[in-house]
Amino acid sequence: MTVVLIVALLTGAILFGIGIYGALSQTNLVMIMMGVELMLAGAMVNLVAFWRFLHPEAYSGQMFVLVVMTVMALEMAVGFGVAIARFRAKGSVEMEEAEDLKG
Amino acid sequence: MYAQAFFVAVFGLAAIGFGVVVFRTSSMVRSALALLFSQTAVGCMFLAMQTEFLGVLQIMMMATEMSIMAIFMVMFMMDPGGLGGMDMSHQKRFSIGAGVSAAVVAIAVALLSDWGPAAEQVADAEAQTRELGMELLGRSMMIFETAGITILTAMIAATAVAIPVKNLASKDDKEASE
Amino acid sequence: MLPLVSLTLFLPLVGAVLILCLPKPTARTVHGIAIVSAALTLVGALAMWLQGVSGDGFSQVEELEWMPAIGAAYRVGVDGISLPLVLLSAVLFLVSFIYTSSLRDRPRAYVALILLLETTAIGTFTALDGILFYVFFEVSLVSMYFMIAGWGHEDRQRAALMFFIYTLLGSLPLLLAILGLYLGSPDPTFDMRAWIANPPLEGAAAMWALIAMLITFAVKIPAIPLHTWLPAAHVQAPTVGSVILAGIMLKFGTYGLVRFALQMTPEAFREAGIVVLVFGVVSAIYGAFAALAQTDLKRLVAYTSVNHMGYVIVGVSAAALTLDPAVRATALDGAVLQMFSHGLVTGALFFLVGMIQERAHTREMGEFGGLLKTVPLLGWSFVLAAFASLGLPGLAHFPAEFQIFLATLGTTPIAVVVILGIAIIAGTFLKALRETFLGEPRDRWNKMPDLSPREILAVAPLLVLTVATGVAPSWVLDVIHRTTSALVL
Amino acid sequence: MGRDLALIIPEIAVLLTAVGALIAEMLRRPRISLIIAVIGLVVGTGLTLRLLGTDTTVFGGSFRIDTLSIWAKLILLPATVLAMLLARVDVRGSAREGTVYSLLIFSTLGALVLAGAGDTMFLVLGTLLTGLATFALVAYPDTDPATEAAMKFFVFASVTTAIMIFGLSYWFGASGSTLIADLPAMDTMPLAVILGFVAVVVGLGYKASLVPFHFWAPDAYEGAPLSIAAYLSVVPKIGALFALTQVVRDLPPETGWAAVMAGLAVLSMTYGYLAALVQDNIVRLLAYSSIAQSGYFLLGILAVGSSELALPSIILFAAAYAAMNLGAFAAAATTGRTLSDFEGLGRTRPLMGIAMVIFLLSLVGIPPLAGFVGKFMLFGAAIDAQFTWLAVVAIVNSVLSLAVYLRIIVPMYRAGESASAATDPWHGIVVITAFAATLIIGLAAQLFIV
Amino acid sequence: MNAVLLPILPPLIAALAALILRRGGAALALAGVALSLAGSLWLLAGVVDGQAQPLILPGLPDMPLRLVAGPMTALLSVAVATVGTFVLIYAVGYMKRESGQARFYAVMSLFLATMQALVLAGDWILLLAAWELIGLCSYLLIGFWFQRPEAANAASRAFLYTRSADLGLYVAVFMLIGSAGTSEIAASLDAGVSASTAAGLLLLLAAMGKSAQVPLQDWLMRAMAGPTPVSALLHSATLVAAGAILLIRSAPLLTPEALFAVGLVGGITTVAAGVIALAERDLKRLLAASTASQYGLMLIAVGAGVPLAALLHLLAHAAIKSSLFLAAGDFQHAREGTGFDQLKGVGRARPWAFAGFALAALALAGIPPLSGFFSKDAVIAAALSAPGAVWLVPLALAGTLLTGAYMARALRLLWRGSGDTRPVAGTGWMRAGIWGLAIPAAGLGLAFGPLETMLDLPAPETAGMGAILSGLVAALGGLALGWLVPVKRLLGPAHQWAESGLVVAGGLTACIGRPAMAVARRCDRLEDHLYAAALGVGHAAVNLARGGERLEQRLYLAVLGVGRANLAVGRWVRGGDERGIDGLIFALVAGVRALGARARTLQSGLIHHSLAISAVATAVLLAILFSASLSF
Repeated sequence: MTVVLIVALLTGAILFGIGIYGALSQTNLVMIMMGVELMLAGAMVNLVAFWRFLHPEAYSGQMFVLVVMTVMALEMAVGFGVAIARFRAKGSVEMEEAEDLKG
Repeated sequence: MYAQAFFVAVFGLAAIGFGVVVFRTSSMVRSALALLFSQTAVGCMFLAMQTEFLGVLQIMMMATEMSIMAIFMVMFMMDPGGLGGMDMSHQKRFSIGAGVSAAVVAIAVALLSDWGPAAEQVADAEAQTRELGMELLGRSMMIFETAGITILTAMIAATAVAIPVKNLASKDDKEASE
Repeated sequence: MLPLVSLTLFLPLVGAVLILCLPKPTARTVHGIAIVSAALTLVGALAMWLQGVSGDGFSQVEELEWMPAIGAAYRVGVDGISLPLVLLSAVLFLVSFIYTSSLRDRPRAYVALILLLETTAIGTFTALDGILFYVFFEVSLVSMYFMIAGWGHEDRQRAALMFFIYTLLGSLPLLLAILGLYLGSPDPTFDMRAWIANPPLEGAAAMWALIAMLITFAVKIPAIPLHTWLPAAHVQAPTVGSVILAGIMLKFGTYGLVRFALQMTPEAFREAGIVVLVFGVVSAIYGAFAALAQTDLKRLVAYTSVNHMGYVIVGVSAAALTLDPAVRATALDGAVLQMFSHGLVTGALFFLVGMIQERAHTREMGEFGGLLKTVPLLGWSFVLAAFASLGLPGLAHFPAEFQIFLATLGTTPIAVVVILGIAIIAGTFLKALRETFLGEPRDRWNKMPDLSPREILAVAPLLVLTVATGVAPSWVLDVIHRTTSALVL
Repeated sequence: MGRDLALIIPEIAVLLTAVGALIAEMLRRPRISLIIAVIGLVVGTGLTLRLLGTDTTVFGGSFRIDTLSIWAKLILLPATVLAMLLARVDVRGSAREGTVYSLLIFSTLGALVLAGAGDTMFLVLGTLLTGLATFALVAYPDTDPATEAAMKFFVFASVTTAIMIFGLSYWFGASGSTLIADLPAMDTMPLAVILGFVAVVVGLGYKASLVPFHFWAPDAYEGAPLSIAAYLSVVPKIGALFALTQVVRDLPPETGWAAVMAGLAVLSMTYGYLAALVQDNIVRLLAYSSIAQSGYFLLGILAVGSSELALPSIILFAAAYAAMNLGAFAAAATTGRTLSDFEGLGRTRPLMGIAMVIFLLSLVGIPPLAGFVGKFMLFGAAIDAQFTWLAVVAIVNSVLSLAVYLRIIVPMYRAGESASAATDPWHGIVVITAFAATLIIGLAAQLFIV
Repeated sequence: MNAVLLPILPPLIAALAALILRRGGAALALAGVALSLAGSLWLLAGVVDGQAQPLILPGLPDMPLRLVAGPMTALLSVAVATVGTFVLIYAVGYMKRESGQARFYAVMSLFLATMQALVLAGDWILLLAAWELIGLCSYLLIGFWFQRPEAANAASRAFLYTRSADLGLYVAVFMLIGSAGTSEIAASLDAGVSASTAAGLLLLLAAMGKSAQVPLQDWLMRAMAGPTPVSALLHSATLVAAGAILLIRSAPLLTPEALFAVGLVGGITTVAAGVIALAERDLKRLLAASTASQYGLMLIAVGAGVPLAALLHLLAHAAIKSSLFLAAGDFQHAREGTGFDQLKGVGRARPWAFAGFALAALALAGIPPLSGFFSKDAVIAAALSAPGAVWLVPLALAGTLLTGAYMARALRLLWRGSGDTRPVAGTGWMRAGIWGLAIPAAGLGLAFGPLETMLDLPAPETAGMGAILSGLVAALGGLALGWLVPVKRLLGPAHQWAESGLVVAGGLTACIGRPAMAVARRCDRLEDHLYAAALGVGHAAVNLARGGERLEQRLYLAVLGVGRANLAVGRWVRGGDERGIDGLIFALVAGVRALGARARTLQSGLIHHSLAISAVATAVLLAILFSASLSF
């Protein structure tokens, strides 16, 4: 157990917290997506730190980072697709304006 | 060792700082840029932790991604320049609480767990890349392929949503008018 | 060797499917098919009767693999407790079809529902597998719901819903109990024979299972205070619905009480027997009093069912409480015979009330008078059925109630106060007879037609069997006794 | 490697089918696309049959070929075919009809990956794969409600997936492996395990629409085309629940995961039925009912490891659920979207009425229908795992559910003219198939118990 | 074919045949009863020397039905058959102009058959069955003219009274079977152990119902609404006799305490019913009251421990009372009624009937050498020998005195006055019936000696002159009083009370019937309340749910809401009755729906709200799991 691991984990956790804050507080779809990006970044930091300092022999850790990157990119891509469709239908991607379906 | 700790801490602070900035500007373009810096700082952390392949990949991918994001900002915001001071957030207090508690929980777990002895040395970059390749095409081949399929799906899906649909069955017109 | 039990069990279903498959059949065809399949079912039941039971466990068992992985199988068979009920079902359904053969309002669905109901009724009595039993037990509920909801009287939707929710709510605890029995058996199986041979639960688990079963069966029987669905359902149900509901479906509860509660958790039942006994006594007396106060003939008959079923509860709990095998046999003989008799007698009574209602469009006793003069056949049939219901010797209820009371006195002497019920029921029926059939005939009803041949065919077999059971109960009792005397708890 | 590939032939077949359908679409031949899709899925199902009884893993333990994953294919592939036939009615003649089919298949592939997950990465990728395709499907009509639904769905999905990934990173740290099977090795670090487990519950719970991660479901179902709602309520949900099963199988019991499952089960069942009770929109009603039904799955899942009945009950109920839920949606598709549309259905279209009644009664759990056998086994599993109280709660909820479904059944037999939305022969086929399956699964439950 | 069935089967077959053929009822019934008489005589001849084998019929498991012909049962069988034969002969004339003949003769035959079964029963179950069936037959016969409300009421009342009292027999039989382990009567008797006092008292209760002992005498008077042959049969050898027969047969089982109770009930009844008879203003009702009084005498004899005396009096009474009734029926036809105002002087116009009546009346009063003299003498002798003689003897003598008085009163009434009458059809048949019974009524006393030896029962020890003299004095005194002194003076202030049937506290109807109906109505109302209460619960739930909704809005409104909920519950409970059909279930569904409405408000449609809830739930989950794991 080293200081570096702790520092990295702290960074990961704080990034994740900021991401959560963003995802919960933002009204704009794209901003929410940014929050999600930050959450994932936190996870990646964790993964790399765990790999480097605890399990350097387990390359599935690195693999996982690759997967998370893919997730980031793909969610971004489809998210933008959804945003475009929404924008076309409603003229805005504000979450506050998406409350027709409820109950 | 200490050097490593220093760099990790510096880049970590940078990532956190830019992360905070993302939600503190009133311009989306600035947010996107801040996010880009944050992600780059994360990439630098990877490098500092001797994970060069992933670090480089991260920096490159994020650069692309964030530029796309910036373009979208311009598309979807009435206020691309970010001049007005409008607030784009809600339930702020709760969100801050949620973010802080999430971080606290994660930190607590990180600190309270007994992670065991740390590895002193890791393979050099070349060996790492080779090992990662072995992992990719060996045990994790199916994962890798699935990731590929997912990318394909994402492409189809993104296109499918993004391009407008015409002449759908009349039933949905009724729904639209509801 | 023909698989008699299965044949009998599924013949009505075949009839139902046939009716549903025919393209646009006439009402005559529909009723014809129904009567023929019910008659064949009766033939099957009679054949089963001729085969008889061995007394030791179940006879005529038929078994087919179903879900061997969890120990569930298609298992059917009969013993002295179920065989009379099978015969009763076959008879009652046949006469129900005869009675209903004049129906012209959506006969296809109606008849198909009743045929389905017949299969489930016989299935409930013959099932030897926990799951199979529950399946039949529940499906009967659905068909009855649609019968009441589709063909009942004024307020049918509400009554049907009440019936459905009440009894479904009631039957779910049984599911838990069945699961408990299943998981409690050393070698998990749904074979009811195994559960009977080695009751799988003991101690608190058995008591919980027993309580769950008692709730289920108390709703079905129905026992105080879970009986409130009964009058509503009966009043709103079509005549045949009432006949089947009272004649057969109430027996599901009492049959379950014997088959499950008594045979599968005997120790717990012995411990709790006195409580059950009290419920039985209260049910019987309360039902009798409630009947006495009724002015609506159908409600009156419905409440007498609460009374008669109360006696069955008393009999079964006496059987659980006693340590003397002879007394237990007597108690169970009485209880089972009471189920059989009640089916015949109450079936006949509901038919007759239905006929009166069809003619007069009212069931208020106060509006009648002197009907014995106007419609002698109907009137005398009612008199006979009423006296049978109040337990007159020579008619079906007497030997049953006699044995129940005898065993009760031998077990818990104080519980014999339940016998007051027969005096109250006598008062009830005498009052009903006096107001409806005796006295000055009223001009309003002068034109009332007497029984038609169809109606005679529907009622006469029940009355004949009532007398036969009363005069020479041994033809039924022999079968019952063979099993009950060999019963080991 | 060759052996491994041979064992995932069904998945490969499904993938090829998706690609085939896509190619046909590119050639502007939507009919052929549909035909390829249906044939491919049927072939995939057939190929799976060969594997029955296998219990092994492939690719270094990352993917499991076991009862769950095999049955997932046998249940989900036919279910996808039925959903596709329903979707055919919704999208026929529109642009990119074939895309819908191929997206459906891709999504199903994601569910299959989830159901066989032996590696936490598969949890992530499976969730993503099903999710990405279904966002597009929900948004497909391009209307205000549809895009609103897709947007909510997307936001919910991405946030929960991110939480799951973050938690999984701790699992990696604790066990040094991404394999689920290595989880028992990390009982020295209970906190990390718990954090990861809660994250997985969030991520898969959203996909399975368990309360309190269900919020997207009613909105998405309502906004999406009915066929897609039917699909969403069956395929991704079953995939996620199977994945949850795969996870808890290897989880050390000290984490108290069984109690968590029990709690979620109570919440889902109760909340789902309570909310369904006040819905007048049939799609939302069915959405809430499917939320409640997810709760029933948990009864089986929490018994994994402590009861022999657990796996069979989950599989059996999944099959039953797929049949009856698809049937109910299909019947609703022919009738209308509000409760009042159902008035008099039983009189004007008796056969459709009977079918709907059967589906709904099966959802209640009336024997001998499929739903009964499934629930029966689930209760048995829960009792066997010493969760008798939960079985009691579930049974009380069944009563509640009766009230929910009777709200549809009762008006069906009241006088009134039921609205008849575009009835299509495909609807009929789907209804009949689901009807037969509901009956057969109930009677031939043995087939599902392995 | 066992001979025991001979008395039973022919009437039974006749009954069925009459029902099925629906004509020729009279001939069939006569043939049946004649064969029955022959059969019973044959039986009697067979048992004079030895015990006949019991006939075992299938019955309940381990409890077969038994018929047995012993000296006593055969004798009773003969008595029943004889009375039945002559009553039926009489009925041919009496019923000539009535409709429903087939029903009448069928039920009469059935009545006789079941009575035969009762007297010949060899086990308790058959006895009980026959006991109940004669109740049914009497219901059908008393209610023969069911269109007349008073007949319908009388029939219902008779059946209900006797059936309620029969519960005693039920329980007693259960106790006897329980203690002896078998249902055979002989076994119970042979066991030598006496049944408990409780069982004895229960038997007494049953007998009191059937034999119309005080306080259950009311139904018998009303039962006069039936045709006269029915009354004759009912009072002499069948229904009412069954009670006495039961006690005579079970006398060996009774404990001294029970015996004393039997004697006391008999004594009280003989006086009370005698007083009622004296005050009656209707001939048939007078005879009915007299029946109760005479059975009281028999109970005295049983209670004194000398069932033989009771049996003898039963036989004598059977002949006497049936001929009295038959004669009364003759008068009834002549004057179209039996009220005293209508019957004045009818005796002069119908001399044959009057002669028979007078003969029987004197026999009943106990004038030697008529049969009643001997039997009454035996009863008094028995009373004298009894342990409780202090009580029983005065009562028995008073009963005798009263018998003389009311018979004299009846004779005087029938003889005095003008003799007009209208022609009566079927007089010949009726005359044959009357005289066929009057002759044995007169001469049966001569056969008592041989009968005593045949029956081999203990006779009273002190059959001395004291008994004979006191009895004779009482009888003659009674006759004189009845003839000479107007009844009002005789009874004094008790007259009015006696005329109303000595009803205490409103009679049995008021004591039992009305409370029973009240309980029934209470039960019925309870049924309504069950619904209403359920409804109240459900709606309280609804209101609570509503209250909860307000609670979320504002706290003080919630307080108000609870208040309103209470008010609403109150309203619901009050208004529960008219909305009673709404059951618990509907109300509960409504309540749950309200909860559901609360649940849906969670679903605001705003995704950040949803996410927030999910986040909180996740936090809660984590907190629970962490605290659980840390506390490990």
